[in-house]
Amino acid sequence: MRMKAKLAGSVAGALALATAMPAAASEDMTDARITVAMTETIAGYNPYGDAVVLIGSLWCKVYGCLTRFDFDEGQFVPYLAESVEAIDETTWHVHLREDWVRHNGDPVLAEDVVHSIDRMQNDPGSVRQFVVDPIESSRAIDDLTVEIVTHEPMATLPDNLSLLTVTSKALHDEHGSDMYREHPYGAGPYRLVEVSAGEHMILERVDDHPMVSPTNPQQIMYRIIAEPEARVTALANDEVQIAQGIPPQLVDRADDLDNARIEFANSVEMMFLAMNPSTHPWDVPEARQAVAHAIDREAIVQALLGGQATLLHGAVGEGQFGYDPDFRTPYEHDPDRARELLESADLVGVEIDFYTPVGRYVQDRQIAEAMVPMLEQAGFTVNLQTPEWSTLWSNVQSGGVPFYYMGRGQMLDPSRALHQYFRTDGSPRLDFSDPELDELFDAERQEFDPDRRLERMQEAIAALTEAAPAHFLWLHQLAWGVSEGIDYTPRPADRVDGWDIHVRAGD
Amino acid sequence: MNAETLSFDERFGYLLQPKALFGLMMLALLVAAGLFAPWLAPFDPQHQNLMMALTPPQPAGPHLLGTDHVGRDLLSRIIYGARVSLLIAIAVVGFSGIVGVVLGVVSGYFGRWVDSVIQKILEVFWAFPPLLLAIAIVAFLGQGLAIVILALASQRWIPYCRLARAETMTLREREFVVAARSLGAGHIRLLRRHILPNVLPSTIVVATFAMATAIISEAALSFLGLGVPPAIPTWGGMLADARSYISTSWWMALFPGLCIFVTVLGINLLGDVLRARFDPKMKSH
Amino acid sequence: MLGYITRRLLGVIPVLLMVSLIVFMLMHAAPGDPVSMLISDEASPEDRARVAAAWGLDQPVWVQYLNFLQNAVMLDFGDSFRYQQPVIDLVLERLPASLELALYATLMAVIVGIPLGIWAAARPNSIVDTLASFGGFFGISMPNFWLGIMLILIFAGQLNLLPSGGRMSWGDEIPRLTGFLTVDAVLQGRWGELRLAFVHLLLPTVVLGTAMTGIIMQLTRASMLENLAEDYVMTARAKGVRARTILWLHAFRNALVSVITIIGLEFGALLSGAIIVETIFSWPGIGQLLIQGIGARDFPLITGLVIIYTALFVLLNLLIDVLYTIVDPRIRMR
Amino acid sequence: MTSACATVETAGSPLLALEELRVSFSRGRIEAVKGVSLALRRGEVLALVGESGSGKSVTAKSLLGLTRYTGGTVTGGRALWHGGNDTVTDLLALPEARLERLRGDRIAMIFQEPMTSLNPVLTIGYQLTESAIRHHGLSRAQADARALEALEQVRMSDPAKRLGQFPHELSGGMRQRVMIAMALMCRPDLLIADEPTTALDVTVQAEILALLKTIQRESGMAVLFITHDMGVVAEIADRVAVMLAGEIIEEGSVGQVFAAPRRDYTRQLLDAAPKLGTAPVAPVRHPDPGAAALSVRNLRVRFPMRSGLLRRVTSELHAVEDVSFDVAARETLAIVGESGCGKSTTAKAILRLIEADSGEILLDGRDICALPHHELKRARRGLQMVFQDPYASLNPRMRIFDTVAEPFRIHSSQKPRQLRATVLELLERVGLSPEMANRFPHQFSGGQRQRIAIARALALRPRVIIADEPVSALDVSIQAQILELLREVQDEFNIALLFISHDMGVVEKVSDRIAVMHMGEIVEIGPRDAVLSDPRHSYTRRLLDAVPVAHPELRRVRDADTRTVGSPVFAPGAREPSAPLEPVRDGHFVRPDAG
Repeated sequence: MRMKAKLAGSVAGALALATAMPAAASEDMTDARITVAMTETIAGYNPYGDAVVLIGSLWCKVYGCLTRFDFDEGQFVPYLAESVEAIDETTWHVHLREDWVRHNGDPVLAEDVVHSIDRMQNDPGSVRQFVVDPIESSRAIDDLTVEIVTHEPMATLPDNLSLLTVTSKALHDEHGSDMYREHPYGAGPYRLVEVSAGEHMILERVDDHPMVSPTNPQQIMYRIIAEPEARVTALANDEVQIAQGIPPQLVDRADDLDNARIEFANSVEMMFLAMNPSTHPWDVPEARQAVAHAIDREAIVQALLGGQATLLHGAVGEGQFGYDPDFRTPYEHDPDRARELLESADLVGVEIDFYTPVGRYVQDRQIAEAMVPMLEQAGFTVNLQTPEWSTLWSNVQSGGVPFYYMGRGQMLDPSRALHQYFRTDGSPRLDFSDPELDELFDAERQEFDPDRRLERMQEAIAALTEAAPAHFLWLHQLAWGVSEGIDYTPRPADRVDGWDIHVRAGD
Repeated sequence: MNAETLSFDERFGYLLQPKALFGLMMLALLVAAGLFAPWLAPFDPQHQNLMMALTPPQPAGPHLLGTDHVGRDLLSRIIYGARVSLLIAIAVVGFSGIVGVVLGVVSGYFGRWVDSVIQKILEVFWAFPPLLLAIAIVAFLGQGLAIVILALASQRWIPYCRLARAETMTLREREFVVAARSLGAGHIRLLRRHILPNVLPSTIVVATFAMATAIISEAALSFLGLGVPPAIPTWGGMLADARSYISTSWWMALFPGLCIFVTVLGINLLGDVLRARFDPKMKSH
Repeated sequence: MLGYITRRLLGVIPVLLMVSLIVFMLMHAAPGDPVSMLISDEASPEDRARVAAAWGLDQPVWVQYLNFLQNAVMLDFGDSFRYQQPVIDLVLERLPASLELALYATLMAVIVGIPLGIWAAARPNSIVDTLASFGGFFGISMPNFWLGIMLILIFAGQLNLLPSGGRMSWGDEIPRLTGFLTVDAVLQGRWGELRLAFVHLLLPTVVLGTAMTGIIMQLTRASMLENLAEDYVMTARAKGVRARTILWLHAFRNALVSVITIIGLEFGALLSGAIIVETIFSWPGIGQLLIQGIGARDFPLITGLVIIYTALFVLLNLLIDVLYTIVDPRIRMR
Repeated sequence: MTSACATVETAGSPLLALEELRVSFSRGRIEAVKGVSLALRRGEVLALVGESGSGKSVTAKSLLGLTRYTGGTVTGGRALWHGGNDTVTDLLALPEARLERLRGDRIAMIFQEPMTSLNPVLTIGYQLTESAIRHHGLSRAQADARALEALEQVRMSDPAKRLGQFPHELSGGMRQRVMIAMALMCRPDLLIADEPTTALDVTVQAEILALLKTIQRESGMAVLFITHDMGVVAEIADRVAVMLAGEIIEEGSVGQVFAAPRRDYTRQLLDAAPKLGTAPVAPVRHPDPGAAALSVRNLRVRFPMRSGLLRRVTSELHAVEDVSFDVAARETLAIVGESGCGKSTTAKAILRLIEADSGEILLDGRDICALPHHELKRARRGLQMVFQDPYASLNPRMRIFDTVAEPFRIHSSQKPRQLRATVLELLERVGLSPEMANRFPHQFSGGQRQRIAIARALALRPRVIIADEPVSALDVSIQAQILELLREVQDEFNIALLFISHDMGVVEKVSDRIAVMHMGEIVEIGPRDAVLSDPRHSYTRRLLDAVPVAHPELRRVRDADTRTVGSPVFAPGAREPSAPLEPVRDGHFVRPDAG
């Protein structure tokens, strides 16, 4: 099997960007400043030190990453890289652009990529090692070419590379980690102005960058406003122009504002009920299936989510890799069937602890509360537990939480997520093991042809859904508040890129 | 003629002023709601009806005060919530009161190294700003009614301890205690018969105010997501739920909030009347 | 006096040691570990171990504590796990925000509470007194988180009169001198920014200060009533001193001791009550930092913050004790 | 409008006429003053005498409109004030604002409690000058000068320094001088003195009385002097009005009232007043020598005083120094001295409520200082105490029965029925009815409480009773009854009584022998008559000299100057041992003194 996968559209993408290159003089560019209200916190200056997805995407915007996901095209396209090429099953060559330079005029070099892989792995502040975990080695072949060798065949490497922030080796050699604060020069379309840990982050447009257009805002402040009501109020007050995470019950209020509207975006975060088969009663498949049948997803989505969620059939939805429009979950809402299953396994009345995070996902605790009577109707005796997030999350990570409501993001390509949760020894989170499924997962990962890989993935997801170590629930439709005067279409993954925001003329 | 012939008016007349009556009424309502919740509440507080979620108050019923986000009857939850608020208030006040008074009396009575040790402990606990220790305990030790009570009591014993210690130190020098001592009364007898009965009235005043703050603090913890588990309806928990619906479903926040407010107000007013009656000179908080 | 202050300051040390030990033990006994909170959803067990080692979390607790102590002596509380910068820097950056808010809340409580209390005490059982007393209890009985949300809803949400949170509108920031925005604005003569700073301060101040206002009002009233019944007030009356002078000078100077006590105590409560207010108003103070720190199990940040909180609180108490001696000549420092 | 501080008016012209004053409290439920009429002339000293609750203070306060601040309402009457220039105003009808201008200016008032009557947080200087600045618009400098003058007038030592001091830095006597100086600031026409000496030690009282008299003579102001003490009346007053239950029952010149009281109550008051050397006194009892029930030998109690960074002991308060005495059964030894002389500390040390530093306390020949804990408890049965304040010495939350039964519960295990009988019997013995056993202390009067305390002390049939100022908190008419009771039970139960008091009059009545204490030491001890009639120590003489003489014709002219008082605080080990007591004759000993 000799696969040569060149990243599709690499040249086309570059061309498209080149045409977007503004001929316009900078005085024509808008000087608008936009504030984005967001929900999660900001760690600091270290681009490798923040595990929050949105912040990660901001660092990609400042420093640049090797690839990026183009939502219009539905795939990864080159970014700092001109092309990403698989040489054999484990060897990749990345060619960097010649024409893009850092904000201080330095070129982006192959050694920077090698350096960045090392930083991501070994920086004492790094929390993003997972991005480069599959990489065995990397070296600069010439100034603009990097060779990357993976431990095992990995078709999804371009996905990882979309998260690899490329910082300057030269600056790091000179200034050490102070460079993140004092000399944060990247090659992205926005430069860093200021970070206030836990509070806000300000970016400024690089006017002559090929990726920006005159209508992109000149400055963007990403500001943390944890309270949903406060986000909507700030939107109404013109304190912010884009507000992340408007909860369903506030959608109408925000949409009715004179100066703002709601835009929806599908998330790529699957919400699911995880049932750890190493604990009782989840070792009994019937119990797991009973859960799947017991939950009335429609009712919950209608009552608690304002209809703003897409029910999942399998682990992924439309727009994500592996989606199969024809696949239907075998576990439709059927309370009688749920009870029968439980009775058949002689488990009626079995006591279960049901864990839910609070305030982590849209309406998480409320949803879990609503599930309790449904599960009880099926014959479970439910203790709803709402531990503080860090307690729950630590316990989930180290295994042993029997039954929990959870989300898993970053699933544009679900491969990493599915491996993590459902492959034998993927992680202690679920302790699920099914040799047949393992084979399917491995096959998917080693398949370099996108079409064939899609088939493999669909196959794996179907089998997984059937085995029901988890009951896949839905993808939230995330509601964003957007001010009038701004054109912004939120993207499925949590990211707010400057080049996606356009300030309407006349404002 | 004996003590029992004191007229009702002389003994309890002070409780008949409007402030005290209001406070007593609130407390009585709270206790009644707590005790008779199963008979008073029109619905099971846990009963959900997703289709009826967020129903506004219906003056004609069945949901007098409306429903919450999963369609539970607010009135029923408020009635059951009174139970928990009361339980928490009493448990916190009882626990901290007993610990505080015992430590304070012992500290003030024996003095010397016993006093030094107890005062050092007190100083350490005292040094944590209020609520901080409670937040830390709940965040770190996890969820549960008992832990919430422990957390809320973690600093509340201090005022009792200070008051009891100060009072004991004055009492210790008072002539009737000296008199008993000169009769040969032992420590236990002095503490039990002479010191404690005279320390208690002033601590009752502290206790009333402490009940009020305990109810608020429990709500604050719930609001921060550190309250009792969700299966137990509490006013604070209801407010925390309401937080995300405050602009759209005002009733969810208004009624539990009002309940907390009115109850706390009632207890405070009662405490004020008691303070005027027992006048313990509560200068040290 | 100097000896007294020195002795008191020395006495703080064992308290801080105990406090740090308690916090350390609580943190490490707690479920949830900092590494889980730091790393990505996608991290592998190997990544966890690497991060743990990078932060020294793989060592025994007592070693960690000793390390902490060693550095804490130099006011170095280590780097925050989450924010990857020295805790002391983070705290110093945020502290002025909290202090400014607490100070204004105290100011409000004093300016409103004391005159009201005196006024009520001057005419006990009058309508004024009844109204003021009820008002005081109103303030005490209102949960501040509830009040905060209600006020945001009304003044920011419905009326659009006031901002919903934050210290300053973006773009109107001024160079930081003291960190107290109102002070900085005055120092730099930026009157527009001064107005903005006050506009942002208004709601949080009211929410934070309401309870304290009620308490101070109640206490002032009670203490005034007590002092007005004292013999020396009768002396002053017999001397023909004006009723107003008796109230504000003779009685209030004496009532001040207990008022100062309660201001001191409540200021401490404010600092921690600010945790909630800061959360509601996205106020970038140390309260919010603490909640985030606890959520992230950011050990150095939590320990550092608690110690700084505690030290502040203890110093405040010392300050109060020194103030006593100024207000009340009878109290001598021993 | 008063234009000058001093109004020159002829002495003897009418100043104030109070007509049918009525004052009530608790919205008219209690009438404290029931139609009191009084007349006062310029330069006259009128004493208003009565026991607590008679309405004398209320009468005085209502003249200045001050009763309204204590909850009282003037319901009737007039108070005609003859100001300068033939103006007559009714004080009771004046609005508050006009009264304010009169108070402290034309009419000044001083109060009983010098410890609490000065504002603790304001300087003496401020408090002195306040009224002068307010009433006469003096500048600060003028007012300060006037204050200095007033302080000199009251014979205050170091007057310039006082202006900057705070009240707590002064002793009680000095504070009362400040109060008087304050009253003199505007040279008032009338000074109302409400029990100004009651709270003071007897020697200080004598000084203050002398001072008041001197100033009154110098300035020619009228004085309304309120007191319960006929001795004080005899010292100072021109005329006397006796009040009982809100009414004036007798009025007349001081000579007239003392010589021929018309009412029984007045006579009772006169009898009750301690009259040193003039009252019939019980015969001295002479118990068996050598059979001392209680012997104290070389008792010493010192309190360390710490200061500095390390809280080191820098000095010691010598509370009791080398005190020795014996008391025999059926004998009363009185320990006399002024506050702070160490007499109460001695009592506490004997009861081992305070640990003595050294010395022996022999109860029936056994040294109880050396007893181990459990034996001490038994020994305590023989040693009981009656305290000064009957309001404080009974547990307010214990019924009388339990209070009296407590000694039995501690020391013996009587059956309930038997216990009840014993307790009721005791109550009857001290003159209380058995039905009272179930009441709480607050339902009793002061005298009744002291009876209860005596019953409790008697319960275990002690050998020795120590009575620490047992009657000083009681009204004079009650004092006699309690003293009588003590004497009765002492004889009946064969008790040795150690009687501690500051009141020479009381001491004279009860004691067989007297020990005079001063600064921790016994300076003189001996049989009653010897000590009283032939005092050898200068302090004893001063003490005796200070006692008011209960007859107006025997008034003495006293020195109004202040004395410096020594301090019993010494650096550790710095005190030279005093010279030993020297015998005078027949058990009369005196310590040689410098004076």
